Amino acid sequence: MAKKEYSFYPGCSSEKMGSASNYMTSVNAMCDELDIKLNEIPDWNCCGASIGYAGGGELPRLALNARNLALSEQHNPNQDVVATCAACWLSARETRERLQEDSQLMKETNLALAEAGLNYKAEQPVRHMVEVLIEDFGYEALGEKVKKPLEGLKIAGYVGCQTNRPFGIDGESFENPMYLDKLVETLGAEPLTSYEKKVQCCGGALAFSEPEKSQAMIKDIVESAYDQGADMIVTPCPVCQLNTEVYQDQINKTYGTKFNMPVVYYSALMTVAYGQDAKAAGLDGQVIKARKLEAIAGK
Amino acid sequence: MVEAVATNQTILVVGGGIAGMTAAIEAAECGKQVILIEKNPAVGGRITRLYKYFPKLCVPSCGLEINLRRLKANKNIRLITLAEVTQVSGQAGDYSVTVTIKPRFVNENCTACGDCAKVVEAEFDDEHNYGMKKRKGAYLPFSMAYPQRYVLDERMVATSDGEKAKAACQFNAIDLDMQAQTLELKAGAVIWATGWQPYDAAKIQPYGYGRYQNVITSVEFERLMDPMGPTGGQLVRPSDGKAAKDVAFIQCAGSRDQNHLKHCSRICCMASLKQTTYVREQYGDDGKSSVYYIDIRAIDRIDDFYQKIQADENVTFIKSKVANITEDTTNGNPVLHGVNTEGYHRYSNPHDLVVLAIGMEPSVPKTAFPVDVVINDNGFIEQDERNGAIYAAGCASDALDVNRAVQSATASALRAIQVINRVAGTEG
Amino acid sequence: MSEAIKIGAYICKGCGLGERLQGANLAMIAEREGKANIVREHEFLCNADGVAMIQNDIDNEGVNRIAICACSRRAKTEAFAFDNVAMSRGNLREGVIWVRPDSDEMRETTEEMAADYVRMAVSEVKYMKPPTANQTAEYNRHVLVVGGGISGMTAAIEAAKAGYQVDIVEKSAALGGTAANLYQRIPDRSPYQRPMDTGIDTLLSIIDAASNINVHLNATTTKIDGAPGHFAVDISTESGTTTPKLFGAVIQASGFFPYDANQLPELGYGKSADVVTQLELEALAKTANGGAIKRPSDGKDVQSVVFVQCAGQRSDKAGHLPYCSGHCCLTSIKQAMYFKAANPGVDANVIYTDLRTPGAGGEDFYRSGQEAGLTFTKGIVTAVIPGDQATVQFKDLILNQDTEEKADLVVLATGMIANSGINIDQAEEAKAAADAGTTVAVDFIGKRESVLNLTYRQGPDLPHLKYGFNDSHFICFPYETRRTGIYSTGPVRRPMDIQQAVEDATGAALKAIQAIENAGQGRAAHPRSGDLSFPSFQREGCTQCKRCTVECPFGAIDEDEERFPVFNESRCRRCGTCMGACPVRVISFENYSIDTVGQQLKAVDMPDEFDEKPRILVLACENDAYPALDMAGMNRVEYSAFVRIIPVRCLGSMNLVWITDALNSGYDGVVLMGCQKGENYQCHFVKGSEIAHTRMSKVDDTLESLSLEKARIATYEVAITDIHRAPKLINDMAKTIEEIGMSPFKF
Amino acid sequence: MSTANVAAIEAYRNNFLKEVEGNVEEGEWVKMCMQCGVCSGSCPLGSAWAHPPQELFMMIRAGKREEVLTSDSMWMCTSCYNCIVRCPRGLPITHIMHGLAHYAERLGLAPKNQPTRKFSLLFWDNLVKTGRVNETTLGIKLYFMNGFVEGVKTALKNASIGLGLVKAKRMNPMSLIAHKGCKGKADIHKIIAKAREIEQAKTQQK
Repeated sequence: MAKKEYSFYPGCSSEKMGSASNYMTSVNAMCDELDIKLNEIPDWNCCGASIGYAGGGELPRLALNARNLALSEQHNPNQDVVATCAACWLSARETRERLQEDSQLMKETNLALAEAGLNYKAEQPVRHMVEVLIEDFGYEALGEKVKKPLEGLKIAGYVGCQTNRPFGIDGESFENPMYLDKLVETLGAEPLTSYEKKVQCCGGALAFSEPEKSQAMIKDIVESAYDQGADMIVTPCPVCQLNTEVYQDQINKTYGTKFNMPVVYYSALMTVAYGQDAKAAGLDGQVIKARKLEAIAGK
Repeated sequence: MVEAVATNQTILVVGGGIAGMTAAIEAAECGKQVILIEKNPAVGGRITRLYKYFPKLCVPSCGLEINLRRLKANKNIRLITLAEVTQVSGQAGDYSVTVTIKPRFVNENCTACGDCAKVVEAEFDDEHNYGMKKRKGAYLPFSMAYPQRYVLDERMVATSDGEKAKAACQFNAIDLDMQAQTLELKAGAVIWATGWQPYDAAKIQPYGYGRYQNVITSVEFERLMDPMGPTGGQLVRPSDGKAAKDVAFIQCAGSRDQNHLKHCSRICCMASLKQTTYVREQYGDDGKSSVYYIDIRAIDRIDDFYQKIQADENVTFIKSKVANITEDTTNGNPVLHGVNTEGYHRYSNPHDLVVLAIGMEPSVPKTAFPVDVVINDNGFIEQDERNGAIYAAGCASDALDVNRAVQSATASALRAIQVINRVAGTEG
Repeated sequence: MSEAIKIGAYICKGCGLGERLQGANLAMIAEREGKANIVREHEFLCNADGVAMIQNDIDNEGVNRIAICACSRRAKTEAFAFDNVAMSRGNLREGVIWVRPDSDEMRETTEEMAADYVRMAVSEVKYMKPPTANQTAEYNRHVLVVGGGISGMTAAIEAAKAGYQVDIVEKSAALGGTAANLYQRIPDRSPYQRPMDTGIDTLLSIIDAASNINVHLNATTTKIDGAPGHFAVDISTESGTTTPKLFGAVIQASGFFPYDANQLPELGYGKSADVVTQLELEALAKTANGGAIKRPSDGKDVQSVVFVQCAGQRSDKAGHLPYCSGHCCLTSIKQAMYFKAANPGVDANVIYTDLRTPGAGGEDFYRSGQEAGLTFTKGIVTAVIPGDQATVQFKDLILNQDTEEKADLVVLATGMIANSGINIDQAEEAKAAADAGTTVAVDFIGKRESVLNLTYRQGPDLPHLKYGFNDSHFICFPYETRRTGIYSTGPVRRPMDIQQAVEDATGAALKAIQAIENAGQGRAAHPRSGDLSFPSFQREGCTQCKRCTVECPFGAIDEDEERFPVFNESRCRRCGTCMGACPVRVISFENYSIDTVGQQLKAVDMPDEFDEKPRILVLACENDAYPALDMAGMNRVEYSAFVRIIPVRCLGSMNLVWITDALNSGYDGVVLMGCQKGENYQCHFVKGSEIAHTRMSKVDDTLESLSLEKARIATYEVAITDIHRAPKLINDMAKTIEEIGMSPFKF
Repeated sequence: MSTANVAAIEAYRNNFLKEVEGNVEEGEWVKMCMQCGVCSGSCPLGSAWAHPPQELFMMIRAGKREEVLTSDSMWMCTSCYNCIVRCPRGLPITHIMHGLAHYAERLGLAPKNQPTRKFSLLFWDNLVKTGRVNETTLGIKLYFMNGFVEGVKTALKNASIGLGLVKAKRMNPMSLIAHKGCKGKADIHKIIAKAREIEQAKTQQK
């Protein structure tokens, strides 16, 4: 199969020493296995995320994203833009669609970009890495590469919000998307399909500003995974991963629970299933170690 | 072999529901020649699956009996069942129509004695009951089915059951070799009365239809009340057969929603108000109903029915589009979550059963019309000169209640007659 | 017709009849007891061969009375459809073998049951004549339309398009009605974006151009006499001239008149010139003609307007209308758009409790209104305080607070009141109210002077259904009328907007045309469509008791100067209520009479007292109870073998003589099954069931005189869905008889 | 009162709806709400909202300017997009909430101590600085956003988290200085400045 190339938008958290640097590690390993070439958008900038709104108005935020997309058109022409971070994907894709439908906004945005000698034409679609896997490869093809089936692992697929709404992945339902479960199954593990918190919000950025409120929701997310007998949670989103993983201690303190539930990225699962070691899968980046997964990787 | 005589002075009525039957009968009782096409094995359409009509709370089969008598007695009407119009060409006063007819595998010898049904074993989902129960592979669709003739399910024909049925019939009424057939007809005018279908409730994801057993649609709820229906007329819920004494009605399930049907289906409010009386009918003061609504559309003089229901202290009204439904796994109760916007009250209300007041969708998809007519973006046929002598009747023209559907059918009958009389005038 | 009666009786052996019953025996009964001239058994009577056999007897043996002893009269109707003969059906399948268990011990009673149904079928047909239409020599095919508004004009145009001659009688000096006073109308086609032209001018020019439409302005109908096919109408003008004219059918499109907003002082009407009704706003909009709408008080451009929905409507307050007028929500949206069209800067707020914009067009138009910048507030307006700007005080139901809003102009969405003439069912109260001068809105009498001026003994106008609207009582039959050949349409029938009125009027035009065609051929109208029989009455013997004229639900019977009944056939719906009412039994139909039923119940073989085989007579309404019993059979629901069921056109046609005959000839019980009566009656002949119940309440004396127990007679309301209940009622009577014992009247 | 606020009040003769339509991201959608409340019921932090979205929309129509703009309700939005996908009228509710919050901030009416407001501002400033977010500085700023004492508390409370991340090499004190951000940060500043300017101009002329 020919090498697939994409214009890549990693996003801030994926930077070296960033909170999702381990995500990046596994994504790179996964892409090697799948023969995917990611051409990073040179000098990309932050998407503003959803939380940037108080400081940045509509146009500044659109312009920020447009800069990335314009750079992509310039340096990686005719390549779909691919993001691994939910917020990055959402902001970038929303920007493209908003500007496509509103010529006035497009004009204004390009006026701003002109300051840096850039211009955006909204040529290439903006896609999430998971879309690339499902649409450009498909479960079957992804399954063929499995060397170490993740046998015996019970995994709760936590989709979260922004990889699901408003765009959805692969036309899946907003209330009960199945793609993570399908992926888990493809890798030889057992998907916990009746895990009912799979699209429950984790609080996103409000985990920082409204810890109590957010942690109440995170508690439900983790608890329900335990109820289903999960060994670990898998997610496609850095914010989801961070929130559901790192606050478990505090939640234990507040609620007297004994949570110690690993939360891993789909890319980590794939890297291990494809036969690479724990490090390549970024498992050293787990705050709560995914022992059972490491064990399989160690085999 | 089905045969039919038709000329440019014939009115073709497509669809044998209440609108189509009415249009056909009214035109025929004016002395016109009518061919009535129905795609199901029997006429009657949606109303045959209703327990009662609002606001009178009378039974639909009562009027159906009269219409059937009018139909049987009228030699001007030629009824063709299991038939669909696949093509219409020509113009006002001179149409050529292609009709395809599915085999019934039972001929006019049938006396509806039921011997075939006794012997066959194969069972299939009963369409008349929206698949809530099974029926035999040889069946009479429902007690008042007309033509009063059995049908063999084509999935069964080639099986040993088919042979059994054939053997059981003393009258050689069963013809397993019956073939599909196409018919070319002339017509001076066409009345399009293909009606509506319930919107696919599974598409309204937050309500969990298909995921939660105790979330059903308003049309299914009607079947629960039928003594011949899936529960023998008992208002019980699907999951455990428990009495449904606390029922929630969710309005605009699919209607007034750009994610689904952007139009208002008009009938749903009155239908739910009516259905609250079913709960009372079965459980008296123990029966409770909650209606979650955006606007209660009990239009014109029948608003007094709404006032009557409002006066019932066992019926509560919540101004709210329910956000989502979850299931209490301990008892199977659906739990409704949302906000009552009259003064901002957040709720999470458990109920025994949830009834989705499901929206009306035109039966024929916009893209599938075998005839060139002006269709609005809700999928309904608009009155327009460009339609020539093709006139919509009933719910093919808009979301209508039975009363208005019959009005519209009567009107379209006259429009058709105008053309026929014009043709007769010229042809003499 | 003096032609000799020749009866053919046909015994079917199909569908298990042959196995369960002794065909030969039944044939013998038909021949010996029924005196049938030709009796034939057949293995499969409804097949081509069986039907050919019968047709052959008709063609070559001169058979003109046919007794089909096979399945129910509701089954195999296509097969058993013979012209120019009278036919009866002995229901041996649904009525006997399907409701009885197939066991040896039951065999005897089951066969007795079948034997009786054969006797009954033969004796019934013996007394039937094939009905021959009494075609009125010449009949009139013109249509009269009373009222020249949108509904009337539409009805006229549509009827004319079908080739009929039409006259419009309009009270005022011009056609157009209310619609002519509108600036624009609610859109009736997609994209339902903005108000559209009323289209009145188009209608006017069509009527001008139409050679077959005749318009009488400043005119009313001062007399309507006669019946469908020959209505004799006086059209009188203000100037005093009266033109008599013949018509075949009448359409009443007398429209509505607006609710008197002076009854809403709390909403500032009458106190401030800047509080207007929707209709008054149309006038302002017409003057503005697309420009800025000026407010009445000082002619200043309106900068802000508030619409108050349901003003004096949907309320049980005295003087308010209890109903919703249906169009007002859409109308307010339309009117608010007038303001926005002239100046988008105008603030327009619609205060409503339930926004009612049904259907595809309705919801689209609501959305268009929001896009145009109208605001909508769910709230209840409590008061409007006049001032330089009017202050609208209301409870905001969403924000849950009492608040107020100032506006240059306030528009009240007041309701429609049917212009339906005199409420004949309350004529007395009406008169009283008139004398007392009570306002129209309080009682729903409508204008006190008659609209139609019918000469019918039942009164001068169409009966009202509710709140003064003369709508049909039936969901399935919106054009059903209690005055055959007279159809009401538009807002007089039911509150409605223009789009609905147009649809409604077109339908009414069809019904008028249909009535004409029926009258021409002496055919009955719905529900006994096509029935050619009609009541014949022997003058000698009539005691002028007037029961028939009073009880006829359709006002078909007038009285002549000698107070004898005068039957207007084309008004008649063939229910037989008159026949049931007649104490001296001088009214009958060719195919339905005192004898066709009376002889059946007498034909039943009555076992003697000690056989312990009671007989129960059931008279069942053919529209609901009989089909219910039929379907009981189809679903194999069992009931007593002692019952003998006779279908009747309507329980109202039940003549008490049948009851006394039954009791005298030894029946042990009688069960009458009619339709639901009362406010939500299901009787297709309106009062039949009601009347029967009252008649039966009076048989107690008869029972006493015969010293019989009251329990032997039961009268029920039965629905067509009572597939389990109807058999139970029969079995209950059987049980009762077990308890009280057999009738002593067996001979 | 901020001059911007005064100007706005002046410009819209108390028609708050028009003001919102003219100045708030996606504000022209507010009028399309039919008060069904599905958004309010769908919000994961619903119970934390003094005024849920549909009520805010009604308040806007009712001209409750002060109450709306000073409310902390819209700051409760977690950007989960539940409301957007369920709204029967297709209102982009998430964006309208962000837009209202931003507008309130611009007019200086936003509640000063609203934590999400503070974090949102920190986040923006942080990303604008170098074009990319420096999570470490952001974290530290975050702890101290409620003043030094509070900050130390929070810092201690969250120490374990920080430590955990550092152990996992997903956070590094070094990046306080190491983090470089974008080369083209100057460009980015120009772009943002221009975008601001255009936006301001647009809303003034409305």
